[in-house]
Amino acid sequence: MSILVDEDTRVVVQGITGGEGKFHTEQMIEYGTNVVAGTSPGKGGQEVAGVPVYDTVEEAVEAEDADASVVFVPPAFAADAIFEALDTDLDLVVAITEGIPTQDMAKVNKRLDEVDTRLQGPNCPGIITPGESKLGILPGNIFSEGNVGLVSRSGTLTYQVVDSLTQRGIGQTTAIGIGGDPIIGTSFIDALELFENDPDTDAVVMCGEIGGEDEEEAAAYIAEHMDTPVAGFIAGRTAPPGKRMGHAGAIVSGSGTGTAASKIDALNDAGVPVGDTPEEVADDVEDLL
Amino acid sequence: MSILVDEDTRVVVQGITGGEGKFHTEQMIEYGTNVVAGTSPGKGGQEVAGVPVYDTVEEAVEAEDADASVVFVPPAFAADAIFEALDTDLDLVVAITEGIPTQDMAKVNKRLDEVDTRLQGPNCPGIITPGESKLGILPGNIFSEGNVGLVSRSGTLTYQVVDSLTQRGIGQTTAIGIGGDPIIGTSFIDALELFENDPDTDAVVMCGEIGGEDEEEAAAYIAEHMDTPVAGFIAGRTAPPGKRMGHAGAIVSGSGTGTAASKIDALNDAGVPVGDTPEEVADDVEDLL
Amino acid sequence: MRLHEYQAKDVFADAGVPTPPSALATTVDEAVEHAEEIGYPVAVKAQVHVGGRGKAGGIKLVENAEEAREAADAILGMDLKGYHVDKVLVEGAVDFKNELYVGITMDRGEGKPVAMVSTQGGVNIEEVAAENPEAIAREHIDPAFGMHPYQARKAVYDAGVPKAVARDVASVLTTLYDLWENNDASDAEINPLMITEDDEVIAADAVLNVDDDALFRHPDLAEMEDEAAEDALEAKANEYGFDYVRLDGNVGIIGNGAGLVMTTLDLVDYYGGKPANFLDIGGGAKAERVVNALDMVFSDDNVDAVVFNIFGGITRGDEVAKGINEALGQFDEIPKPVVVRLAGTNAEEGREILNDELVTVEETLEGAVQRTVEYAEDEQ
Amino acid sequence: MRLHEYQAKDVFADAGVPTPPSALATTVDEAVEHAEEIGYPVAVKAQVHVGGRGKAGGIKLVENAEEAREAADAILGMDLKGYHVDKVLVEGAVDFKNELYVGITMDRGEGKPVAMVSTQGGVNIEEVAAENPEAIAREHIDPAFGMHPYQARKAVYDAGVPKAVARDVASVLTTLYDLWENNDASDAEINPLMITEDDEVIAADAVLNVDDDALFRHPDLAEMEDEAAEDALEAKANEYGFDYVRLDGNVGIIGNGAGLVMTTLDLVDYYGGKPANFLDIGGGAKAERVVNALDMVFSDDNVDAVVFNIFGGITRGDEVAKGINEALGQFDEIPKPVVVRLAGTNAEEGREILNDELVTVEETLEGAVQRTVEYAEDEQ
Repeated sequence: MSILVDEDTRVVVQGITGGEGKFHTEQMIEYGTNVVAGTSPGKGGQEVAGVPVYDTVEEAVEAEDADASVVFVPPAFAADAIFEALDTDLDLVVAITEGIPTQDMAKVNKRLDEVDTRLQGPNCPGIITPGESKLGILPGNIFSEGNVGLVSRSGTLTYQVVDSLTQRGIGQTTAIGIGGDPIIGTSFIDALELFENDPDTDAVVMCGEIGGEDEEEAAAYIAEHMDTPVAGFIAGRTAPPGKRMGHAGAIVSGSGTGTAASKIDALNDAGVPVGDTPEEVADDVEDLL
Repeated sequence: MSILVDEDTRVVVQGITGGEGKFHTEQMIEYGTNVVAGTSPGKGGQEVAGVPVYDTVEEAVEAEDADASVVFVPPAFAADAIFEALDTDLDLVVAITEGIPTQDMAKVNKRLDEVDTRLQGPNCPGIITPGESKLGILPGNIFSEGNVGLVSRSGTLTYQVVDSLTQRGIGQTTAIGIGGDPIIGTSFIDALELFENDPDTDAVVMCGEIGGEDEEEAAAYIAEHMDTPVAGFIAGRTAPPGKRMGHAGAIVSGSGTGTAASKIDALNDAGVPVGDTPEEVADDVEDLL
Repeated sequence: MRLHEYQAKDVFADAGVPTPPSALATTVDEAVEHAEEIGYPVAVKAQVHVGGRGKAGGIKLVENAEEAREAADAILGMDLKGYHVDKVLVEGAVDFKNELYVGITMDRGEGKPVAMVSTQGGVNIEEVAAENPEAIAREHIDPAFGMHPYQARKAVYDAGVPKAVARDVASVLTTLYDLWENNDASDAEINPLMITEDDEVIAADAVLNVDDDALFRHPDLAEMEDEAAEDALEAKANEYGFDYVRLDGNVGIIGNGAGLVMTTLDLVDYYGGKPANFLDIGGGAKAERVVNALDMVFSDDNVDAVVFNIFGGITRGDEVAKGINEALGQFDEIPKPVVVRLAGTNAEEGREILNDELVTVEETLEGAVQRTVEYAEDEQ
Repeated sequence: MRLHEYQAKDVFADAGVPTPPSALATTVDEAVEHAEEIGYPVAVKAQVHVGGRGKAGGIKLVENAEEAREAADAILGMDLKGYHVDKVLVEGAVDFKNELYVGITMDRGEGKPVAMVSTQGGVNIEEVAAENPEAIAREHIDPAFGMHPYQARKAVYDAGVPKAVARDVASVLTTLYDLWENNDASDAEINPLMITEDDEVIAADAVLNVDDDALFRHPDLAEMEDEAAEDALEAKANEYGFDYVRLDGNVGIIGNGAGLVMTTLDLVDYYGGKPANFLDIGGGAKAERVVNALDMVFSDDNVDAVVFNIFGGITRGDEVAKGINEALGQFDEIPKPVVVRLAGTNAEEGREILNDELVTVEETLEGAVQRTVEYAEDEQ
């Protein structure tokens, strides 16, 4: 089993005619993802990588009976693309786009309260259920099938940790990048809950980073609600306070919360071992299994 | 029994320091309504008619444990006053104000989907449970306690019909004016459902008027869901098509729906007698009881 | 409040909607001058609030100065369905291959705005709506968010607008929604939105109806209100702030509350009379409003008797009675018999105040209406 | 992007927020001239992006021309916490009886904006927030509706703002929200918002931080960006569109993805090195960006060795490798040793393309970091 996506997931690629959209559509199909449609306003009727293109998401979803979409639309138009996807009965919308204005995302966030569709991201690498389906830009070759769930705020850090796991023969049920932006659709807690309820996930790796309170809240959730063991990693231990490091999220306020130390302490208090290096995380997972 | 309001209802008057607010607060108290607070920004700490005034609705509701509010705020500020009331845990907000811009009400209408509080009105005379409580501007003296529910789009027409009933000794459980505006919080169907579920209401009078489809929809609801008998009245039989008569709602499109004939037919088809004059409506109610 | 075509086009053009070259004229010479400047063919269009102007002879297409002069001469000063024409819009004619309809209105059933697009523009869109509703693509708008760009695209693609112009039409629709919202409009429409041979889109007509209740936020629009174009009595009602509709009977009707006034009309009809008007003095009516209401009804020469029906809630009977006394006190002789029926808040006090040398007082609605119908018959 | 005080004040004043009379000066003479025009007392305020300017000597209150000259002379050209001061704002001093704080920011926990009001303005509001959080009234805003007027009133009354100025402060807060929204701000603040003896409210400072991701919608604000006021290397990073933070070590770090770059910093530290910088070349990095990244890191004289850590998702390893070859090809001699670790999409192709005469290639992250730390130690 897995969470959110599997071999039956029927995927629409929003922004399929753009450079990244086209490249990753090919990559997804090559990996085995069931990409059933693409969208690009005004390009309806064309084909990209053998996939039919529609003008609107609604048309694509209705014509191809899709379950999920993945958004490669440029940042200036991405929030609109997400709203469009949320206006259909898709189960999951995965927004890869980086650099969406935060106020746009605040509006999207409100819409999320009004619909049943789940958003993952934005500014995230996507989601993969190894051997079945990937939605997004994750490099499929480093993942392997197995019993460890992975949730991370960072894209490339996810790959690093997965690589360590895979090289030790530890496969993954599903890996999900929730994205590094201040406002995201799927939180650590949402993902942890899904893994907790997935009978095939025997352990979870959670990769956090400095900034915000999400890791602290996730630690509280783990302590209260989870039986599945969790291993943690926190990036940004050496980040000086007050400096923004890349992600809008990765800024330390210096006021005691949001620091790597506060997050590591919270996780340790919840019984979650936190590795010093990605390799140590893999060690911890081996211990937990 | 009754619907929505009774002697225990604790009422806040929004806009209590204005001329109409003050006059009708006195009238309501005289009738027996439990007016526990008023609001008027900047006038907090004052008293009107012996009622304490607060700057914000939240303060008033919390300090006086109120259940309902009645809005006498001028049209330019009325939507804001309604939003303020909807941001508390009041059960009922009765908006008397006439002339609120329709686009303001469309926004209010959206908020209503997000909260549990019920709005009645705007542009309505209010609600009265005779002998217990009135919220609004209805002239209390014409009402009497009894077993007939009344719901109407028009204010003064309501009074006319109630007067006919009362003079025949037919009292009312509750009378509710839902308001004549294009966008209102409580519909005919909402009110009919409440009366249907009120064991003390043995018959219902529904006063409609030309324009819109609400009476037709109510007729369908009555046919399908109501055991309590209903008598009807429709104003505007002689209104020429295409002319707007007062209420934004009271305009006949001339396209077959929204006319008095279409509404009367729909009600008759649902088994609802529709009187030619207010007196005939009273006759019909006598027959139904 | 409905803007004239030329006013709406100005507002639309300012917002970036493409419109044909045009100019307003109030004289024949001015019209010809504008036509010469714009270049033929041009359309000469009567600026009155009347539907179906074309069929009624209010729009003429002309090819040269002579025809322009003839057309302007015919249209300026004409009576178009009861409205006097004192302005024409002279507008460059557009060669088109398609005519679309785009519009935004409030869907009262849903309580939210709706955007509409159809490729069957240029004709009576109400007919299309009635006979072939699926020819109009509809997209409901969440008024808190406003129209998302995807919604404009969706409506345009759903309507089957040709791909070559889809993006431009979507852009016009987005602008139209903004105009609708920013101007507190009840309706904003372009019909037809023409598509030229070169795939340009041009608004050949423009409708912008503004919510009267929101005019306080739009002093610029309120200033555009054109009293002269309305029925003189309706203009007067507007000035006084009454809801007034002129009808063709002889029983003047004044009341408070639209439902009750409509019911009074219905009863006049029921008892064999013919209503001369609908006049709602509204809630909270004070003495001055009553004076104005009587002034209005007496100004209508058709009126033979007046029924004044007030059921007080927010309107207090004593105030109404004072107003009636005051209004009638201004006349040496009461021009027409007035029957008054007061009920509700302070009704008794009101009845006591009323000067029954000036008016007939009745206690019931049915009695008051019957008495007035009798008076009206007697006067004829 | 953070606007300077004088820029933010201009934006605020244009929106109708009352501000003191003020003028910008880049020379001492200009500053004195402005002071004379405004009338004493005036404040001379350094225009740099530094908190606690007052304590650091960047703000001086002066009573006459001589003092104004002295103050301007002292502040212009000074180094304030590492930032060179080349502009001062000369501003009329305000006599006040209260200092408020008003601000709008994004509450990321709630995913919605929050309006804040406190009567404890004029001091470090972060301290108030930490030590006495109930002294700040907070009102969350629904971003689809915007701030309702009642929410501004509620925040103002909840904060205990004196009644005499409550309405004006609520009005400033409403305007501030509109400014926040219309300018895609992350923060909009006035601290202090002064209340004068005459109960007037005046914005004595103004903060407007704009979301960098939204600058494409605000070319007017983007133009205000003041490169000179930043660290030269950070300004360069800004020009290249990199996320870059300068640190005080000697190991240069380039990577893709904030989380992975932070982890690389952490590992450098873990293996005994000291990071010289954080540099995220972002997703989809192409050859040109890699050239620019190496250029940046080599421009930092403190750097003794560079680790280049790319795990490809959207960034393809072959593109990165080409960029590295191209960048290093521009040097006759490689200025510092570069260790490259490529993984992920097209990583193998990338490793094949890499010119290993120019760089050291490592397969693992830990290996690459350890090797770089060694090189850095050797270079010292």
